[in-house]
Amino acid sequence: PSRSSSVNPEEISHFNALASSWWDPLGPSRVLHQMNPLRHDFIRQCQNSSATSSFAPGQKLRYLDVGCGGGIFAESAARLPTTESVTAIDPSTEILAVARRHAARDPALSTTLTYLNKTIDDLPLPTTSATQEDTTTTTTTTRFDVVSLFEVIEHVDNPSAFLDRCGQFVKPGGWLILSTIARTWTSWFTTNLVAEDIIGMVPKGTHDWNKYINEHELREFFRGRPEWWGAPQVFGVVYVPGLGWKEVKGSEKVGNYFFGVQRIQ
Amino acid sequence: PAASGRRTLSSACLLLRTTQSPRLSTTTPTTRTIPTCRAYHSYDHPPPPGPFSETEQAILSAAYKHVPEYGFSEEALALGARDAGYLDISTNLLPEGAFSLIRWHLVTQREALASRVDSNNNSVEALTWERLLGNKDVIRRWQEALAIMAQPSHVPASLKELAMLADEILYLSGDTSVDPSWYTKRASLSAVYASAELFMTNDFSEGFQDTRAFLKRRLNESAEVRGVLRSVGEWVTFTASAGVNVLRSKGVRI
Amino acid sequence: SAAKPDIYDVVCVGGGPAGLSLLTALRSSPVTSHLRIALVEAQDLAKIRSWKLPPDRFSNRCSSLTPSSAQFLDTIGAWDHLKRERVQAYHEMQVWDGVTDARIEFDWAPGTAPSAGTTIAYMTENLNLTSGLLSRLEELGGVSVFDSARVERISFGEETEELDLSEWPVVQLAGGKQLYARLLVGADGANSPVRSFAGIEAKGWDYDRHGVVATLELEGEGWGGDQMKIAYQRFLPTGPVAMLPMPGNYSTLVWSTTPENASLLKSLSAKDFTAMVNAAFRLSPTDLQFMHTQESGQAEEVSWRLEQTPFSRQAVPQTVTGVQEGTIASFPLKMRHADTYIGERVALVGDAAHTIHPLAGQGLNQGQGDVQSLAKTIEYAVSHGQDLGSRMSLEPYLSERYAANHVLLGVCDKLHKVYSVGSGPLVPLRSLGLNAVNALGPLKSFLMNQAAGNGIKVF
Amino acid sequence: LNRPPPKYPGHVPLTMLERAGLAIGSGLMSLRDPRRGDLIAAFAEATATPYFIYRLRDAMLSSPTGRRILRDRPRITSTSLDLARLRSLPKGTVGRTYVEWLDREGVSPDTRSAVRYIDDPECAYVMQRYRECHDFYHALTGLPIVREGEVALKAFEFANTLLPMTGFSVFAAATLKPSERRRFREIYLPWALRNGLRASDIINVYWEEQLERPVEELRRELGVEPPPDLRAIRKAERQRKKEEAAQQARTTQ
Amino acid sequence: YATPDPSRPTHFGFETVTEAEKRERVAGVFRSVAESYDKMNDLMSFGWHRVWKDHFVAGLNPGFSPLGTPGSDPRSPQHILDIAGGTGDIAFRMLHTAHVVNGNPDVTVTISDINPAMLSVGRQRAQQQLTASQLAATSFVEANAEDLTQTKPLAPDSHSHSTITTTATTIPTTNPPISSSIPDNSVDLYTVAFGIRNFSNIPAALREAYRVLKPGGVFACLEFSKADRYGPVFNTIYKQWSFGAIPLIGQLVAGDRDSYQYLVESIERFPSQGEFRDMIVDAGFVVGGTGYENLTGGVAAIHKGMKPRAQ
Amino acid sequence: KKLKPLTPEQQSFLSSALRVNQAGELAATLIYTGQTPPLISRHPHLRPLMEHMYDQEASHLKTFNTLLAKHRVRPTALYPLWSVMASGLGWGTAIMGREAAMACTEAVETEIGDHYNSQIRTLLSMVTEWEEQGYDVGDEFRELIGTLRRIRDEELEHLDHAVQHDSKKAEPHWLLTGVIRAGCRGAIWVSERV
Repeated sequence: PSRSSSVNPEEISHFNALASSWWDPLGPSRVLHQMNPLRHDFIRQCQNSSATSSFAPGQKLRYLDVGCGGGIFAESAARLPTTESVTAIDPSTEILAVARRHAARDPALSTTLTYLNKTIDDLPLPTTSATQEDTTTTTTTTRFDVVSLFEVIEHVDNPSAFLDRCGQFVKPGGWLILSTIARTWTSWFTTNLVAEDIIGMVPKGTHDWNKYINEHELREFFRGRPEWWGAPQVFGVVYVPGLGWKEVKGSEKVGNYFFGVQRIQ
Repeated sequence: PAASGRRTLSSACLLLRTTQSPRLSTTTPTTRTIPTCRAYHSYDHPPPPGPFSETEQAILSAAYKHVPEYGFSEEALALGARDAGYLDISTNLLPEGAFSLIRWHLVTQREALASRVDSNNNSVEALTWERLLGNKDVIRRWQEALAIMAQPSHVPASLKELAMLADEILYLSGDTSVDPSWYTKRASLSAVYASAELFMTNDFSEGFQDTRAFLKRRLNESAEVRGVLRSVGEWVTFTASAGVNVLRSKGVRI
Repeated sequence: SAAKPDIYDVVCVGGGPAGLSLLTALRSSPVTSHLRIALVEAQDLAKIRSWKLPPDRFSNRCSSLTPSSAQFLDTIGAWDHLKRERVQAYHEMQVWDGVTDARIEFDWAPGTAPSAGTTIAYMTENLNLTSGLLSRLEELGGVSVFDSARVERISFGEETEELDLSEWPVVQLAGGKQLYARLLVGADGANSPVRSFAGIEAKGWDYDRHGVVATLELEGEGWGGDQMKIAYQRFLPTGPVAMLPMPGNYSTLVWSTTPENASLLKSLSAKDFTAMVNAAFRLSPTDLQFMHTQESGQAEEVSWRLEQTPFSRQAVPQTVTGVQEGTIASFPLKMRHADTYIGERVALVGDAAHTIHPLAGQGLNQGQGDVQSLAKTIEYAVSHGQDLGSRMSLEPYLSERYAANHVLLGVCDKLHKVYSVGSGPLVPLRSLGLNAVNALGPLKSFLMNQAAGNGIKVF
Repeated sequence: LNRPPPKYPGHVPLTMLERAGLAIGSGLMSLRDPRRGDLIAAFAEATATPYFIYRLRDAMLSSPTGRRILRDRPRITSTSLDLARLRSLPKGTVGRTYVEWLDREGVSPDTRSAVRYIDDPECAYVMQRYRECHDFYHALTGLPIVREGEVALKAFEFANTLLPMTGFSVFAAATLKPSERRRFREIYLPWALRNGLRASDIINVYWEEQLERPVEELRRELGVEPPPDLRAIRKAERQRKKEEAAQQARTTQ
Repeated sequence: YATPDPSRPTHFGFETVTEAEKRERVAGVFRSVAESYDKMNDLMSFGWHRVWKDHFVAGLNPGFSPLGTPGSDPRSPQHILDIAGGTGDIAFRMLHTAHVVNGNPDVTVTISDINPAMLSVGRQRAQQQLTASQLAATSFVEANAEDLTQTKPLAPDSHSHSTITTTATTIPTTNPPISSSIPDNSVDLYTVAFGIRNFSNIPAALREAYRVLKPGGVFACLEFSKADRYGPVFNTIYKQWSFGAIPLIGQLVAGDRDSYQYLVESIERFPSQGEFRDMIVDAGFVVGGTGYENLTGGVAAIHKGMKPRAQ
Repeated sequence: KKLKPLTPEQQSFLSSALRVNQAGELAATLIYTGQTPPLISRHPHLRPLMEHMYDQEASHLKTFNTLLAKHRVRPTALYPLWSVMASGLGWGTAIMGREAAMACTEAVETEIGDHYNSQIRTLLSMVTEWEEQGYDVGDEFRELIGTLRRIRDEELEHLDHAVQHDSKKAEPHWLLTGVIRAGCRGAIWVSERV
């Protein structure tokens, strides 16, 4: 297939090996499981922060989760009572198989959650005309209230093209939410050296430090497109062993952080 | 009333088999180690021969009648040999001299225990008391016997005999524990029995009532100690496992 | 099974106070009200629903509710459904050592009372509590109730190609009905079938003591009158005897004593039983020990001994004049603690998770505390889209409750052991300790706050 | 002086300090002059209070007859016991031995002084009861009233009732003659301790009901073996001394 | 195997010889060491053999009779036969125990040996050491333990030690010479100390012992044995010592390596404690317990057997 | 039925054999008790297997306990030592991961399997010796041999379970199994004597 911007072969093979222990509560992905609830808090914080929203009050939301992996975020979003549908895409077939097998364990997900073994590039661009509210079909052409890119951007070779592509799927008033790690000494020390090499909490080779993206780079990227994107929301978090992830103001400069930006039209 | 010479004696503490297959004729020599009662007890195969051969039994049982008068001594042995139709010199047959007579007393009393117990009251206390009563004929001579038993060369044999007695009593009382309590029970019972026997040597009360009271006190005491140790052990294991559970509840992955 | 499996979000086995308050909490909180909930109870709930006793008769199974438990019941809306006229708050507690008369008074000195007023605890009949919860639950509706339904078997579901329920517990009722539980809650008492299904072991020991309970009628409404009810607890070598006030001139007795004494007490005539209860709070342990050897005639013996034994009337409960017919009963005391409260899609609350010595009256409150914490955990999971049955989402409940419960179990066990010694050096030592705590105000109020459940979180 | 009101007729409530003073004073004085019965009585009451009298009362409360005694509170006086009837009782019965012993020692049951320094009325009665039964203990053990017999009986009472006064009076043995002291140490002290400890509580004997029973049967029931007859020994010793003196006299002639 | 047959092969140390030849050579060995017999034993056992002998005799306690029990004669006469007791070590000790310690004069000891030289040394010692009454109760007999029917009293002393004359001059000895054969069931106690390993036909000797002993009589034997009781290490050390040093010392002190070499080898060839006990039981004796008592870890051993009463 | 009396050597062999077996089964039960909690919390699907294996080991222990009590054989004096070491071994290997735990089971079961085989061989040799001498064999002996065979087969079945759950994949497989097997052999040697 054409060398697409968002897929890196080594990354896929690495995640395939990780597949079996994705849902082991005490396994290597425990850290991600513990971060998941904070994502919902961040989404809610973003939605409350702006007056306009892409959905009428009482109307349910439509989610697009890019790079959903085992479906940790996708499943939790699908279970929320305020969710209408969740579309989760991931290039790795094996991980998607794990996600599907795990989703089959919860009958509540069968109606709202659909997995697609596609990359963002394969997804047909939604037509530029006004949003169509038709029901979801396998090849969705509509836009989404929330497009989430959790821990994805740092595995993509060409982030700006990737962001532009993803941005087109956001419904005006909807939000593009992503979480990644800042490229700093401390993040190198914590995520690469300690987490991967010493404690082995995170399997080796998960992160490539050079692909980390700093918060200000993202800020400039979106400031460069004022006609599309409003002011971003940022939310720094730090992992405290024993207590899980805790929000720490200003820690977006140092380590993990959430970054949310609203599409204004 | 020691076991009469007539009944062939075997060291096996068999409850079920009273009559023995014909004793080994003296022709088939077997190395006669003093078998420990605690070795494997077969209910089909007869056990190896006991510690005393027939002639020894004859001399010792005859000599036992003279113990009240002469004590556990060479005199008693020589008189026993004479009564059994042997010569004074024949007492040399007995490897340990006077100690053989003591061992004879211990072995016969231990084995007679099985027949003397009545099924409805086979508590440890009743059995121990029954065994103590077995001493009453020779009790005034027993301090001599204790002196002989205390000689370094005889101490191991006496302790082994005491241990076998404790094992016999606990077996007859239906105790089937096969964990560390196997050792603590036998150790405490041996200590209680030995102290009761010593107490009995200068107990002149009628029917040895004081010894019986002494025995009851000691047994209650050791039961109490065992109870305390058990509950302390129970508490320690509970606290240890609870500690692990608390750590697990706080997310420590053990 | 061919038919589409009957799937519930929460299936609660056991309709005791813990089970009912959990379901009520889930139904009353907006976040979790949309969940599909089922209750399985062996007995017929109609009995509890229609429970009604005249004002002069009280059930003998009562418990003390701490202010924080009462607060929790209020937040879930059940507090008003109780028959409040049968709930008796008490404001002072007298605890003293039967051997040395060392004494401690628990009361909120003016100015130190927490916001919840000067109440130390509320005495309620268990049936009053469960019927109140049930009526609140039925008011909320939305719970499929399966009462007088015996749980035949609990097993795992099967895996079909589109739905894998192999890790979901399935409760099979006697009638063949199968309930698939996303989260199976075990609130089914000390030897809980849910706990054994989850393969969780409960460790602990029996106390070789029996708790004798009875409803008593006193000569008056208590020294402090109706406004200032007082509870009394006296530590005897055979175990603590407690008199807890009920409305009017009634009160309930909880007497932990040796099994032999318990059977003797139950065999006594009403007159002798009342005499023994009065003696338990007034006479010396030697007298009590002797009277436990008598078949009958305790009343006459007590009246003589009362003249000889000096005691201050105000420091002991008022004289018991009668005992309510048929309320003398006893139950064995034991201490158990499960290895863990959670498993894959399983959670234990109340007596299924832990059984405690009743000397501090904390059995029910621990259960309510568990329920409060589990409800909070489920709410968090639902609001964050987590599968409320998965082990990950239940872990906060375990880590919040396990250590706290274990400490309380340990404290009550140690108190029982320290006070079961009748003589020796331990007796003066513990009395010194009791008097010291009584004298140190701040320490005492810290303990009272902890007991009331609204103290600072130490564990 | 704000003393609390007396709890029973003749009760003199004491503060802790006064009680200590009374105890020490009466103890020393009675050692100096053992005939002062009232001092010994005061010493007994002063030292009994903190623990010992309560222990004795609890011992009585633990036995059915003990409780009956506490309830009936019988008193032993020459009027309450019909001494004449006792004299008519067959030989060897408790009553007869008691009255014979009274005549032989020339003592009357009324010489006992009342209890005044013990606060708890029931404990006061227990001390009173012990005091009045003291003569019965003499009859039970057959020990004479001479000082050596008294000390031996006190040792026996100490082993049985644990009252400090009885223990303290064992030190009075120091005032005995050397031969008496040796005899006490070798025969009577071991006898007293062994029998005192092993016997059941003698305070719980309802003497008024035991009068007709043979002494031997009561002794066996309580577990008390009578000691060697001290009076006979002393008489024999005196006899021997007299003969020695006589014989010595003859040789010097 | 019962009757002594001169031509049957037996062993002499590590060589195999006929029985007659063995008897001849054994006599030769003892003739040469007769004088320094005690010295030899001291060397062989560090002087410990004296302790063994005392223990052996004390164990037997000859002449002991229970105090005048009513109805039985106070004294019980005992006849003791000491085989291969040439120099009289054991006999003198037994006489002392019986006559002095147990105060029982009716105990007579017959010392028998195959080797007249040893016997004459023994007799000289007896005349020096024993009291008159003890000497009276002693008799010296030359006999072959394997055939006690032909015994002859020891020839009178001829004052020259070097050559043993066979002149039959008899000095009237105080007690009458034992008749030429030891009758059946006549002996109370049959002892043999450090002799039996030199017999050419041990089973025969045992049968003889069984014959002459009274029912209830005791066969007692003190002999070097297998020192294996304290484990293999002690055994090897002991073996090194006996094979290496003793013949050398024998050479230096007694100037006779071969005899000592033989003595050491004979110990090695002698059956172990268990085997010897079985031989005793085969001979008809009854043994008590394990039948033997180890001394000093098995360097020497005491075997005892009793002739049972006719069943 | 003519039965030959047991020689002291046979008696001591039988009592030490039963003693060793009881100690071995005790260790096996405690290893599984130590392994189960850490293993189950990570791999819940293993619970039925662990319970099955534990129940079988528990029944073996019960069989040997009754045999010991019936034949009046002394239990091993190092009972507490073996309990502590077995629980520690079980828990330690479980913490090291599923494969390590299975490797531990594999090592222990192979060692116990060989041990039972050698015991059965000795018993059979005794039986054949008796039959050669024309004696009969007590039926308690035949039962004992039958029980040992049944237990050995169940142990080997555990071995297969362990291998199925990729015990071979434990990282230093040779080191882990080597150490554990040596430990087992040492323990067997010691508890035969003490």
